[in-house]
Amino acid sequence: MDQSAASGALVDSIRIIGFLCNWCSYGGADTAGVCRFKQPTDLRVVRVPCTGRVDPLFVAKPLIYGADGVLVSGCHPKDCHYAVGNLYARRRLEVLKNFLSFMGIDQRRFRYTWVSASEGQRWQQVVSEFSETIHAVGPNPLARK
Amino acid sequence: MVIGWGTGYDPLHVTPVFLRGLEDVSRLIWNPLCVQNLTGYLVKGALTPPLEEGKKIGICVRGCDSRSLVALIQEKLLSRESLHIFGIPCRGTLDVRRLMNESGLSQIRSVTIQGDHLVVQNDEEAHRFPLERFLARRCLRCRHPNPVIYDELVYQPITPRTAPEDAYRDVEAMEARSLQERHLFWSSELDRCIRCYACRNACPLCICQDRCIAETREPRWLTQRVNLPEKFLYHFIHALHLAGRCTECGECERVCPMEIPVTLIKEKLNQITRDLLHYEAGLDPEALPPLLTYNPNEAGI
Amino acid sequence: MRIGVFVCQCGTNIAGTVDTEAVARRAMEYADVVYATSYVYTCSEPGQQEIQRRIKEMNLQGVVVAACSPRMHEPTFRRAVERAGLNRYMFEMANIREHVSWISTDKEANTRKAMELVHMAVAKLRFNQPLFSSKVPINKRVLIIGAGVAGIQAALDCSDGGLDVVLVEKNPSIGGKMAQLDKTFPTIDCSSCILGPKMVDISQKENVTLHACSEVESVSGYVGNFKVQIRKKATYVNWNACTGCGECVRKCPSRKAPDPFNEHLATARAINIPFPQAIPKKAAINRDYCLHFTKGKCGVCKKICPVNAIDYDMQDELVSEEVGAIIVATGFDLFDHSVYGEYGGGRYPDVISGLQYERILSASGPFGGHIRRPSNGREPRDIVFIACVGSRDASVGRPYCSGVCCMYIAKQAILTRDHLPDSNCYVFYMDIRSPGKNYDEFVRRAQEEYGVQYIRGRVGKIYPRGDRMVVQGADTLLGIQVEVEADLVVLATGVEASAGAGELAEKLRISYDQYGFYMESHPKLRPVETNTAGVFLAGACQGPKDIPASVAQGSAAAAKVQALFARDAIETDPQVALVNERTCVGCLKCIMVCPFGAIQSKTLRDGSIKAEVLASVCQGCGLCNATCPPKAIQLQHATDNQILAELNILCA
Amino acid sequence: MPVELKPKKTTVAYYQGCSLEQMASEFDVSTRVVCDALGVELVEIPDWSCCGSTPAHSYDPLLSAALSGRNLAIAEQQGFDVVMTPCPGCLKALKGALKVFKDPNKREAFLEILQMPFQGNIQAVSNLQLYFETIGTEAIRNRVTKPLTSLSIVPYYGCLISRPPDFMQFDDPENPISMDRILEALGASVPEFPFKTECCGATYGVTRNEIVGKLTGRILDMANRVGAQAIAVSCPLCQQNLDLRQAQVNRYWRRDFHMPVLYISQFMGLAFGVEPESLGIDKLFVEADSLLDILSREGERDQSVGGKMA
Repeated sequence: MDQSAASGALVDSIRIIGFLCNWCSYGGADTAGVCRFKQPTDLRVVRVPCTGRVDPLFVAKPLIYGADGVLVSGCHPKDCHYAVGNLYARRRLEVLKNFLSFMGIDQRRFRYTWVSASEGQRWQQVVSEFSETIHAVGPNPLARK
Repeated sequence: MVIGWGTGYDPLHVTPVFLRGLEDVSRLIWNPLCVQNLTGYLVKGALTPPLEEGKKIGICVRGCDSRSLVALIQEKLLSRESLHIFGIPCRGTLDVRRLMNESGLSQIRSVTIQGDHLVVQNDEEAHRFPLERFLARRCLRCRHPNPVIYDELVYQPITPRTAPEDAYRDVEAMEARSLQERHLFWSSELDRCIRCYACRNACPLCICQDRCIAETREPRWLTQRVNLPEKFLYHFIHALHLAGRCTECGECERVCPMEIPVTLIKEKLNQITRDLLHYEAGLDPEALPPLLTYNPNEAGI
Repeated sequence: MRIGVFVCQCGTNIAGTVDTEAVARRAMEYADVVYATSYVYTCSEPGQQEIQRRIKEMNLQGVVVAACSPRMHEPTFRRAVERAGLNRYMFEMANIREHVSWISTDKEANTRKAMELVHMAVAKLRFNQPLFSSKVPINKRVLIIGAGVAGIQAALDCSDGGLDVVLVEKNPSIGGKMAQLDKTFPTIDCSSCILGPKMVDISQKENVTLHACSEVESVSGYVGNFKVQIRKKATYVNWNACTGCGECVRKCPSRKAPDPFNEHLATARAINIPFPQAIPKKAAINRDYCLHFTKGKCGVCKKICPVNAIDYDMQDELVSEEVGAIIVATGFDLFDHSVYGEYGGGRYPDVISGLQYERILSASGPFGGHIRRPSNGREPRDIVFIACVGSRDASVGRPYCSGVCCMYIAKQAILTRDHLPDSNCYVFYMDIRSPGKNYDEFVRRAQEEYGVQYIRGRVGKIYPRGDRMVVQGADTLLGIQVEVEADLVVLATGVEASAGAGELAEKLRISYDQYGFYMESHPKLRPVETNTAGVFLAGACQGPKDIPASVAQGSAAAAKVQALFARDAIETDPQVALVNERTCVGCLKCIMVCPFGAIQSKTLRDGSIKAEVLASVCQGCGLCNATCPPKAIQLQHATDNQILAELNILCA
Repeated sequence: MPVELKPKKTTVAYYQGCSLEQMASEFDVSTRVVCDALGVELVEIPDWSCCGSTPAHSYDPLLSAALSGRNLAIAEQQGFDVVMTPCPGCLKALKGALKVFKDPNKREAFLEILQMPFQGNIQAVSNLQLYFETIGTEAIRNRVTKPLTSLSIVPYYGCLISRPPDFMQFDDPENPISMDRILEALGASVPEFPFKTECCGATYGVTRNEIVGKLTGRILDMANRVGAQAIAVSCPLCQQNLDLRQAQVNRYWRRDFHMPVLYISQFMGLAFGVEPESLGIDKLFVEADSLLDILSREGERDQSVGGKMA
């Protein structure tokens, strides 16, 4: 493979960052892979122990610095490996979601959702839909400043 | 000790005073130029020495300041028992910068509020202005002119000038603009930021001070690079750290040397917490800030 | 830091759609990477040796493996680098199989993505620190929740291994669903004859503490040291005194209490012992039917009890137990067939569930083992069995196969023909699923030896005609509509998660699927573990299962507990939160949010207040880290700097 | 006589459809009478057209949806938010049009054919839905002056009234009870009837009438077995197959059924004290004289004891 093409890709393609909790959604993404459910290739996954670990600033920073989308996914409410981490996350991320567009950042660039380790199909659907949304919204104008 | 306001280097500039004995009481003043929220001094060390056992500290608060106290008490950063609160119903304080720039007056001797007018006395004569013209933006949208917590109320309570439904009219006006326009607005506003951190230092709830992640290397959220994303991120940090906590005292905006409307950012977050989590900061000392708790059966999220 | 990168081809699993050579070449450009290669099976023995060789040869200080999911092989590679002298946390994995090669065939895009994932892993690794476990002693007692056959087996095996067992059962007697069965397939041996001795064993083991009529109220702590609150429900009978003589049951004037053991085909007394072989064999009062409680008079049982065991003032009691491991064996419930309106929605007394028929067949059942129609008590002549009621039917939210019904219908049909040789038995089925030892032969016997008529097709409607039921369905082999007039219709009601399974899962912090069955750690390789260390699964709570499989899982879970307890202490996970006292401002918001109470405050000599993490209690969720304004509390191995490093690769 | 309790006046758009214009005109007549008695004003949709049922639907589903859409759009223009139709076939067509309108992939093509403004802020309901959910059995009971106390009636719902369940969103798909409850409110005794939703043979009446004979025969036979004196229906096609074809059924089965099959609205009218002629009862093929006799004897007896309505 041509290396310049590969490094050029960093500049040209859509970049979506996914924060996935280790116990549910990361497993769900694994399940989707094991089942060979085809998905867009835009997503880069950061594994975190729990959505509760996801400081909203981890979402805001990439969007400010030009990532095209951020997806946070964790265990379904009431099914958190740490009991309530996702319930805190739900509030914090919902507040952030409502805040982004006030600052001029398209709030469609951020989504949070719940996917369990068994829901490979749901994961495929979530990733495909979100990627489709981001492609429709287009590259982040804040990028490459 | 009692913390209050006193005359500064000129009649327009009031300064915080720290009364240590009866003899200091004469230094206390109260007028529309008493702009500072003094509650930060209670938690930001330096000026207030640790209390001796059983002693209390006195503090003068306006309506907005009293909400800061409530927020600090909620988070157990202050104990109610250690305070003696002098509550002052407040008709509004001035945007001194605007007064100096726009009134064309110099040699100002005093400023008083009479009804809905402002009377500015300079060497020559008394000038009357509509109050709205020089009140600070935070005061124009004030919903809590009366202290929500106090031991002694200094004057009679007054009627708020803003109805609750109008509380976020500045936010709403901003939201009437397109996403693109908002983006341009904040880009040009925040691009002026010189990261002097005055907004943070003035905020009574910004308790990290010199450990603020805007400045530390461990962890390294921000660099010293001067560019727009860094400035954006700094203001996101400041705002998100105040989400569900900010009492809209407006100090951050007042002290900004670049005149960036930074309180507006926090107003938006407060509007969100009100609409989404049905919470208004700094009113109930027993309540828990909404992002420090959870509700398994949250509706509408 | 000197970093080595190993890009796994996983045969063609990865190399088929990712240019692993290119990924390795590119990795050489990343900061601190001094060695990068692509290898065919990195997890194989030679693959691991290659890593170890390169660590020594190249003096590597950190290793990145780009391969499958870390959920699969992170422990494998951590051990590998540890054997070569590195700290196991100086290792990172990039998932380029489940998250890359298996989900897209676009080799160019995949290769780009793999490169970025490797770059992220390298960037994170540069901030990794060696971490060290500490040891905490294990409390070698085990809690087993649920005393059906799986829980009983687990309890006996643990007890035989010398462990103290706390066995909690929500019903007044242990035995579970198996105790309700008449015979078992494929051997037709008597269910209570093979279960009974095991139940008696439980009552005689000195190291087994049985709490019947009890439920788990709350669970705290962690592997090796759980604290469990158990609610012992008031039975209004002092079980220490009660001898199970049954005198009170015989004299109780309230005869209309429900009888769940007999699946409500009969009624019970308000004070009752569920069945003759019950363990513990103790009486309990049903408050809702007891005349003392409902009318304020009576007191017959209290008067006649020879040991004075009746205690109307008894209250629920909370008992605390401390254990080191937990086995969950809460079993299943039967699908409620009343959702099938076309089968009468539960309105017809002669359309019954499989378990109800089991009680009818049982000698201890409501008709003493004589097959009778619940409507009129007469012997039925024509009996229809309908398979897959609440199984393999997405329209009622049960798309899965319950696994046991094909077999139990065959058994019940055989028993029916045995009891009533003149009867006619029909089975409507979709497919026969009988993949166990001697199972298919058993179904064959039902068809060939016992003349049970199998009709392949679904039943569309059941309706009464006179005092008989008409079963109307399709025979898909003949391609015709058929109607069978029956005296009794037995629905092969499927298996569903037991009521309250979700609530218990939340207390235990284990996962469950959309049907309420508990999630095992790996569907093939870790079938009795959960994702919560120290909590194991046995039996049908994990999914529909027959008796042999439940017993096997009970033993498997017991073996897992004994393996865990074979050591005296367990190593704690060092991936916990840590406070940097220099930057902690003492706001203590971390304490407010910690779900585990793992943080406390302390006052330093200068009077300043700081947070402090109890490493052995911390579970490593990172909520405190996300909450801390000055980020003074950092989750080790997932610090802000590590996550920021990953993000910076994608957008700096 | 009880105090006349008129419920609050309700006004709905009324779509009668082709069957109720001709063959099932008694369904139309009785529905109007009953609604009037219950204080519901029916406003016929002006210039209504075909609903686009079976023939149109099998030719082009979208065109068929637009046909119904036209009727809905007119009703919406008139300011109605509910359109009621007694014919289940029409109801299915009207609801189908709304479903097409709500489908983002089809909406544009649908509106393109429709060429009329349409917001979709209107819902289609059946007569039973109106009686059972909007008016309620209590109001119906209060309106009864001649209770059907001595009659044993089974309701026959057919296939369409409650099914497919997700689409119709009314009553239980396997064991519907709306007509049962209405009949009970009228004072009739309603035996358990297992064949409430069995197939009547529907449109095979023309092409393969032996199928209708067989299937309808089973329904009549079951009604007979459970002791019914009459069947209540709420669908023109059900009525046709059970009533018009009863003679055919008798020939096919060599039986002698004589089972009057009345629309639910006709039973309601009778119980409300409306004269049978005003309800089109004389239009039945299987005459209902025996029922009417029972009812009039009942009425006399009631009057002789001074009425027993409370």
